[in-house]
Amino acid sequence: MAGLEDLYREIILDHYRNPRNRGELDCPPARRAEGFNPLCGDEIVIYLDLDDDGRVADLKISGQGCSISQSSASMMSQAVKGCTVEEVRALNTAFKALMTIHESRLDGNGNEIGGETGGDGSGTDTPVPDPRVSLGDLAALQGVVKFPVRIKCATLAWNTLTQAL
Amino acid sequence: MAGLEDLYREIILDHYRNPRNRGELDCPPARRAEGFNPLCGDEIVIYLDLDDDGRVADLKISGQGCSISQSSASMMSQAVKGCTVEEVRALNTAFKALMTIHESRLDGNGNEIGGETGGDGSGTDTPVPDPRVSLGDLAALQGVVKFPVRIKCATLAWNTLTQAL
Amino acid sequence: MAALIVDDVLDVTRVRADFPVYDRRREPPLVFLDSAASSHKPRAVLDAMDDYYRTTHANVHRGVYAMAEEATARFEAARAKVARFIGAASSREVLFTKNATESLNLVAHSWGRANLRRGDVVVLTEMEHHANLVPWLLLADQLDLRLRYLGITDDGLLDTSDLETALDGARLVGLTAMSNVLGTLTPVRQVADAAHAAGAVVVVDASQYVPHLVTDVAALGADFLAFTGHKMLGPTGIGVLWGREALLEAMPPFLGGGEMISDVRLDGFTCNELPWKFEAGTPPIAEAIGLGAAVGELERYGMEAVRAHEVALTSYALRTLAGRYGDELVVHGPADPCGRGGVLSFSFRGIHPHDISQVLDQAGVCVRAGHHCAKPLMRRLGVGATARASFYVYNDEADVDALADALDSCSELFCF
Amino acid sequence: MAALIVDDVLDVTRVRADFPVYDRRREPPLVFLDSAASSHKPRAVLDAMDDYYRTTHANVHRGVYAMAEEATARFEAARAKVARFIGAASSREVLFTKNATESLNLVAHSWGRANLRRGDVVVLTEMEHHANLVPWLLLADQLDLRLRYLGITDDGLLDTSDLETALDGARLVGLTAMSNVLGTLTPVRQVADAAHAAGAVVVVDASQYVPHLVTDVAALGADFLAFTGHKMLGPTGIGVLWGREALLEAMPPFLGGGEMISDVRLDGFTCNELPWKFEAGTPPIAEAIGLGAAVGELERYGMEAVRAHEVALTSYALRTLAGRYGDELVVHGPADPCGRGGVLSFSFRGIHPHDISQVLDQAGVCVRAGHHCAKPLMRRLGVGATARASFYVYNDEADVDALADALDSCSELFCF
Ligand SMILES: Cc1ncc(COP(=O)(O)O)c(C=O)c1O
Ligand SMILES: Cc1ncc(COP(=O)(O)O)c(C=O)c1O
Repeated sequence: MAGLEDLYREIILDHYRNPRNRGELDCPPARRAEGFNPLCGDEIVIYLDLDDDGRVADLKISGQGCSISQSSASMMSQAVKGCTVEEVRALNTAFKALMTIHESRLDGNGNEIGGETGGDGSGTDTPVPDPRVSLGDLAALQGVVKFPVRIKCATLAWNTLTQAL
Repeated sequence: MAGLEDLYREIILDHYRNPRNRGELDCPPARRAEGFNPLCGDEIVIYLDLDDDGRVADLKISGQGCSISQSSASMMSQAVKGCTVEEVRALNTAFKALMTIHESRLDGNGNEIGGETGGDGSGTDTPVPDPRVSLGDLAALQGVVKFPVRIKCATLAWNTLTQAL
Repeated sequence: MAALIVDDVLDVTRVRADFPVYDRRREPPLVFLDSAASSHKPRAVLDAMDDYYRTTHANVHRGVYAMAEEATARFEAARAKVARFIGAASSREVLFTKNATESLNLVAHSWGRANLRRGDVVVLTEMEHHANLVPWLLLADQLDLRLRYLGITDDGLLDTSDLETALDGARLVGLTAMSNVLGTLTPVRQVADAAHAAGAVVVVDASQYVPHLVTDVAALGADFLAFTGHKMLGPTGIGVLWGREALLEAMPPFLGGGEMISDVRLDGFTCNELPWKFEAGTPPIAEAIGLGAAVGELERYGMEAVRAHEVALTSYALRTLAGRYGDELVVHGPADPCGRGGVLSFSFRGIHPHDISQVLDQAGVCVRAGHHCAKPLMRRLGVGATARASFYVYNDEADVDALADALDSCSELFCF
Repeated sequence: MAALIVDDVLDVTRVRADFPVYDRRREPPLVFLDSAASSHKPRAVLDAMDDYYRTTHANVHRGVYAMAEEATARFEAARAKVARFIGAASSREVLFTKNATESLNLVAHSWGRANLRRGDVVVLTEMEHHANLVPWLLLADQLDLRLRYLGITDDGLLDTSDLETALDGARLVGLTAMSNVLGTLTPVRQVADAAHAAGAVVVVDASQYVPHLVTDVAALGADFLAFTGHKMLGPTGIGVLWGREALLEAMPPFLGGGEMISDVRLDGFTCNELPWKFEAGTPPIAEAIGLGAAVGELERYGMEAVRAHEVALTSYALRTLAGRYGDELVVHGPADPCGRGGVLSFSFRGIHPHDISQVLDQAGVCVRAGHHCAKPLMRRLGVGATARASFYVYNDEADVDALADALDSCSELFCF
């Protein structure tokens, strides 16, 4: 069994304790999107302000959730500020790739099961990430793939942001 | 396993080979009722003529089915001719009682299962038969209870007759 | 048999020996506290299904040959057992479905569409599971019905302070017999009587009730009662809908297909008799047989003993958690162990339930975290989610202690 | 693996060793010829379910703890296996239901109600199983649809002589890929292309097809494909509906409850993503895992070998019965073993199928007797019922010989 230290890295707990960019923005001009994790009831609301060049001028997050969904949202908010929409999409792709289980596993009977499981459990085919994209702090979330149920927590903010774009 | 000789008594095969009272009656004055065995597709049509005293003046049977449903219908037609409606109902009750499995049985794990199974498998509570009612030839059908699936064949004619009453 | 019960209380060590999931040595040992989501299965249930498949599987109600006849006999015997277990008037009133959710949808689709008209009032409660909410939301949308909700009191009971007004004009009342979040036992009989007085039909979601208490449909006063096999020691893939025969007789069929017909023509069909009229297609045969065996085990334990065990354990858990954590741990729902089931939903020191469950798992303690398919109730309680520990026949005080101990590690990681 | 297949044909002795039903000594020995109704289960399937229950059962998609996670992983892995087995574009297109009947009803209720209007034309065939008739009869009655039927030729093939006219104006076409009575393989691709040209959606009942032939949904050209676990070595209590993702996305939900929602309020709800949007309530977890194992066994045998075995056995059976009984035994359906499955419905010397089956049972030979849930087809064939022998991977020529021998006893008793 993977240990809790794989999941609850110090930087994750820091973002959880001190979430960045919490709050709301006036809509319009900002766009608003809501996301739910049907498993646990986590809810997230994202307010997104794009400037005239299509860059993320501001982004705020509200809602409530577990340490993983909150810290992921907080790190995401830092990462995407100032990015163009294309850059945000590239980050999203890179993050989803990080959240994808590549190993195949054995079930109790020695049969191979699973194979590749789509990042957020939705079975979406994972696009190939651009190797030039760097995830920064977000890379700390890679331990989440060892806890597949929590992947949806980690990707909730990203899926909600994608809706807002 | 019960043997075929329990099921296919000579008198049953005789009624099957030479069904009594086959045919149709004009409706009106006769009443007509249709019955289906959902298991096997057997169909029976009963034409019933009651006289002014409420006696079975005539009864004809058409349709098609297996040896058990056909012979049961044939024997029934003989038994009820000339009877009052009450007498027909008493015969029906006596016949249903004959078709009821009273033993309880053991499943593979030694648990008691089943208990009383309603005559035609419909789970209807079996009314107590009048001991004065004699079934005559129909008693030959008692071997059918050892083949529960065939009980519905044996009772099809009776259930259809009950509808016509 | 007698040895299973000591002083009216289950001997958990012996009960646990019936459950293969405890056979495997695990480090840390298994502390399974999520039976309200789904229970484990005793050997007798697994063996009944296995024996069926290995010796006598065949499609039911279709074959004349002995193996098919034996399959049919085992299947229908299971129905008879379930009917007796809940005090049904006859086996004809017991319909096999795939789960409680299908049972409730069946009522909505069949009784609902045949009897409800635009503007009709359907009354539910704020503590329903989604299974007894969404079918009515869907139907309300399609037929333009009006939904009304019975509220809950601050101590987690169903608010019956003004039932007469609340049920006035209702055509259907749906309520849970026991909340899967609060553990609350609702006054089903009282609501049913008031509903009947108002001319409404009463649908009871007994998914959490039938596994844990003596059930008598006549005494409850319900018209329909839904429950599910996997929460009562039975397999997945099977649920039950009990309904009053006269109502079921008058209802149109729900799913169409084999088994539920007596004749089919290219331009129409006629229905089979009860209960098969509502069982389209090949039924969950092995699952029904497994459920029959589960009922057999519950009868062997004795439902009075099952209930007594849960009251005792719930009471111990409430005392232990209060003693250890005081106000920092809030158990939602009634405080009296006799007015509730063995389901403890709690909030703890502001730690998210997801994180609680994750940390407890490290200690082998399995609890559920989330909205428990009762989002409206979560909103009413003012929480996004709760952690939930729930008990069944194989749990004991040591499990409660393990839970209490493990909660300490949550504080270490998350309280700052 | 290789040893199972000799000269592209299954080694039945070795296959049979996988099936516990043959373990028990029986007198007379078991000659099981009713797999079209339901197949027996190999050890691998029973073991997969048993192991799941004994080690890792928990409700899926709900728990954070490791056991629940493992349960979810096994359940979803089964879905992925099924998706690969039928050539689905993704697991999102594979919905678990309780049987093929529910799958077809799901299409009728969800796609049907959302897309069909009064007067719309639905085209079916005269050889449909009730599962692909009654849902449409029910819907036609409720929505006032017009039903039209593709006929069958005298040699038991689907009559496609004037498809264009037959499908003109159709909004939905439903057809079986293989008749459970005649064994007929229908030209699914041809009908689907014509249906699409007419603007109709195509629903294929593949209950008898998927267990016996290589299935590729893309090659078949279907929009929906329904099949059932228990006929393909899997357990009871599980069926599958495959649908094109775009269609499924656009469809309203069918059953409402837990799992299929992403949010619920007292006045409405939002749906979960595919495939869970259509899986309300606790799914048939162990059954899905069993079906996954069944798919694994079929892949191990190789579907080409399964099909080759059936063609060979069917051919042997047709020859044997014709040689022995000539015109006194009429096999309904196509004469060419390559154009049909291993399902032989026959009429014999005017003896009622019920009586045939009863007498054969005495010799250990299990065949089905009745209308096989295809009453309109029975009327078209001009019979009330037929006897039906059907083959699967564990049957061999000795089974066919036993059938032919046993038929003699029928004559003795009933021919006069
Ligand atoms: C062609 C066909 N369609 C549908 C079905 C229905 O399958 P199920 O009863 O598992 O729903 C069957 C089998 O009974 C069948 O043979
Ligand atoms: C109160 C209640 N009702 C209904 C259900 C639904 O049961 P199932 O998922 O087996 O349909 C559950 C459990 O999930 C429940 O706790």
